[in-house]
Amino acid sequence: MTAEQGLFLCAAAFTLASAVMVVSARRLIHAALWLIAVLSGVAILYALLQASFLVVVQVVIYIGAIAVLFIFAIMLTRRQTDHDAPSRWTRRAPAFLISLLTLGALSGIVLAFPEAGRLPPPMPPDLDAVNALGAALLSPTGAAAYAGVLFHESYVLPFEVASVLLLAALVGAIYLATTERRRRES
Amino acid sequence: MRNEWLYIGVFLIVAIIVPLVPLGFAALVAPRKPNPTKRLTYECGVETVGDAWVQFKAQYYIFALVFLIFDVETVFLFPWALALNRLPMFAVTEGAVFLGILVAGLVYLWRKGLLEWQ
Amino acid sequence: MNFWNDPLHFLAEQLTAMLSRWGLPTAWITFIEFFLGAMALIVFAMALDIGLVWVERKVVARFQDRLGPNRLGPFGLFQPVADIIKMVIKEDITPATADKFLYNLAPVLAAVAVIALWAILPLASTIYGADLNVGLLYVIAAGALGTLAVLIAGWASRNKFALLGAFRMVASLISYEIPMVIVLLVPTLLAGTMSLRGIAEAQRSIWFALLSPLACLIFLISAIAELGRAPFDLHEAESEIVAGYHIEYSGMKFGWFYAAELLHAFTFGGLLAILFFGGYTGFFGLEKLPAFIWLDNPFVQAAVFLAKAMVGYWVIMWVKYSLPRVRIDHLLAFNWKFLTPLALVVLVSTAILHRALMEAPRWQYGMALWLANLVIAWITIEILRVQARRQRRHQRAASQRQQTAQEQTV
Amino acid sequence: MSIPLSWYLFLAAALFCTGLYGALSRRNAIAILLGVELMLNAVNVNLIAFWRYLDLRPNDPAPMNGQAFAVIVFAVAAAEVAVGLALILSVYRRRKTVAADEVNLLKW
Repeated sequence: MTAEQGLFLCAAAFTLASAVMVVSARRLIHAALWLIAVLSGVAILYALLQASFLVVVQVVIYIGAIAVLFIFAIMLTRRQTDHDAPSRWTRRAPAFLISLLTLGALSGIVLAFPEAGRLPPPMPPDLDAVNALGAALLSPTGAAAYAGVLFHESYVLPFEVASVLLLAALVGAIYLATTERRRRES
Repeated sequence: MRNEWLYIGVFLIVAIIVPLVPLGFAALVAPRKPNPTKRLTYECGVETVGDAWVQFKAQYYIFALVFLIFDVETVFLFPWALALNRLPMFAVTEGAVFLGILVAGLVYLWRKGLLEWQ
Repeated sequence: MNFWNDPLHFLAEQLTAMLSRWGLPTAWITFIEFFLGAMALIVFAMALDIGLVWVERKVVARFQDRLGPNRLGPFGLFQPVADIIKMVIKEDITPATADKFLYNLAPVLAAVAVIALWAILPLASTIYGADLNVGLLYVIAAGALGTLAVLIAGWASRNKFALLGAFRMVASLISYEIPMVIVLLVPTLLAGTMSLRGIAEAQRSIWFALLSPLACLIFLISAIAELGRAPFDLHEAESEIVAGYHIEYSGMKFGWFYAAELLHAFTFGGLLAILFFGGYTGFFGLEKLPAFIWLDNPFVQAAVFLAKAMVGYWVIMWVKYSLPRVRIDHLLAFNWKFLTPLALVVLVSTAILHRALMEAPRWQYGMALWLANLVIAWITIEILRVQARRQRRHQRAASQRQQTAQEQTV
Repeated sequence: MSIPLSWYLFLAAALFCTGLYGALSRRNAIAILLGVELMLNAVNVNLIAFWRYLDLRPNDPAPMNGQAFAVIVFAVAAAEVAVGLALILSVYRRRKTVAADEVNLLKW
């Protein structure tokens, strides 16, 4: 076993163990903090996959913003959510069965996938991934050059639509989160 | 790129160990005589009323919400800022449109009076 | 390659040669070198931190017309040592109702969030931990960890003051992160890279503070808010919530919050120097002349960087000890209604000018950016003046109405 | 350079199923959303693994499909959390509960 495999196994074990804690912790705030552990585990996996941009974005957006929002929401609904009463086994058993079946199905797909045993190709030596990502997100005709090569992919439309989506989410969420009295006042 | 993240990983491990050293040392040498009064919640000598985990203003949540959306949008702009040198002038317009949509959200909040602390 | 030109790589090579003579596998050698490199940087940062305790206490004393520590050693230089001994031998009181693990985790996390920044801080062109190509976002990510530490400390203490202080702190942290991220895009644009070393190198000819003074100012303001220092230190408003999120912490655990705050302030002084004042460079091409080639020596560069960082730190202290605390509604309004829109305008104008004048002569490019900033600043001040005048008129009219109403009732 | 692609895929599958279990078994609506977050993260791990293993080809220096997808997933996740939590808060304000099976506003 190489050092890299050891690192991967440690990160994977940490991530999965934290994930189990997320779904089983009784106190919701602990579940949210375990979620942060999962998110940092996933960030380590991104680092192993050499996706630098995704590592920092994972920490900035997921841990810095989404997890904080979760903690705020949990504290706002405190009277109810301090302890999540364990659900009945009639609910947990089918859930467990369904996820087990899903796991089986997904594993089957992975095993049947011909490229599954593939090892990673070497990174292009002069790849500036963030720069290339910017070009992919913004090159309008798919013809903008990165390192003098034509792009096949262009994500201009998703990029702009994402901002519209976020605007819609902002307006919708604000509308839902404020009380009617507050809205009438303004 | 790999080595840099490896270095940062090692660095973070050391960074966790370093604060633990004086804490561990303090645990060894510091006196430890707890009593129930000493371990009460500190509220300037006044006895605590009710649970300390109080329900707080919903307004904090609104700001966290706005922050989340703005954070995602501004982080998206980093690849844009980097790739700008290679891309045609049109890319600047795209970024400006992206920012314009962001500003629309800000204007909405402002008009609705949600940026006002109450 | 010799020690004076590239100390870190020189030492690393020597070490590699030595360890491979002993027959260690390469993976182990890499790990040992990384470990020692990290250790050296962190020990340096910690030693600096201890020095900062003295600087902070001495400077605040002078600002308040006092002498400050002057008993222990020359100029009170050994005062921090006494401080540390006091912190370590103090009884550590954990509230009975606290969430033990999280309560102990928070101070460590606060320290890690600050120390982590030193992993990518370039002290000189050859002295740095890692030259990360996403360095700026890494800085913001470390800030996210700090936010988390505050939230955990406030929650785990199980104290109303602590929770309230934590929420105030988090609200100001996350609010001011927005203009900060927007303004960090400006050096990214100008330098064409996110690596801190690349940004410092890009300023060999001209500092970004001259190309975009507004961005520099916005960064400074939001940095002070990120540090949670006065005038943005609502989370520890003594008259309202006693000591904020670390009210329940005593002994060395409190010590780490304090140490982290000082080091954080200094580190942000360093970031300000790197992003807008050239970092370790700073002789505007003088170092290229044969007579002054020694100015490019890494040790000179490190000294230049630390001096600049100290100036930045001093400015942050100056602001802290001169301005009164702002109210929370002012704090948030200032951010969302003034700083964020201004940062957006600065970003868009910089992006347009940068892209349009990329091939133009450098002096035209620089002048255009500088003038654009000047125009934006002027327009902002005009808008503010009109706004303030209108507000004053409203207030005067309101008070007059009140007066006439009172006279009528009399 | 010694980890086969399947390791990442298995890990993502396990993470996805853990999230699925959480989303199905929890009563609290916020806890359900936590489960959904796990599932979204599993998807992202897959996308980045495919980018690293299948997208990068020697003759094509900068394919970014996987990363671009992942970035868009981030935006979608942010929007989902913002609206989801706001919905929960809105329901909580009316019904004083966040238990998913007690919320039956859409019954009729």
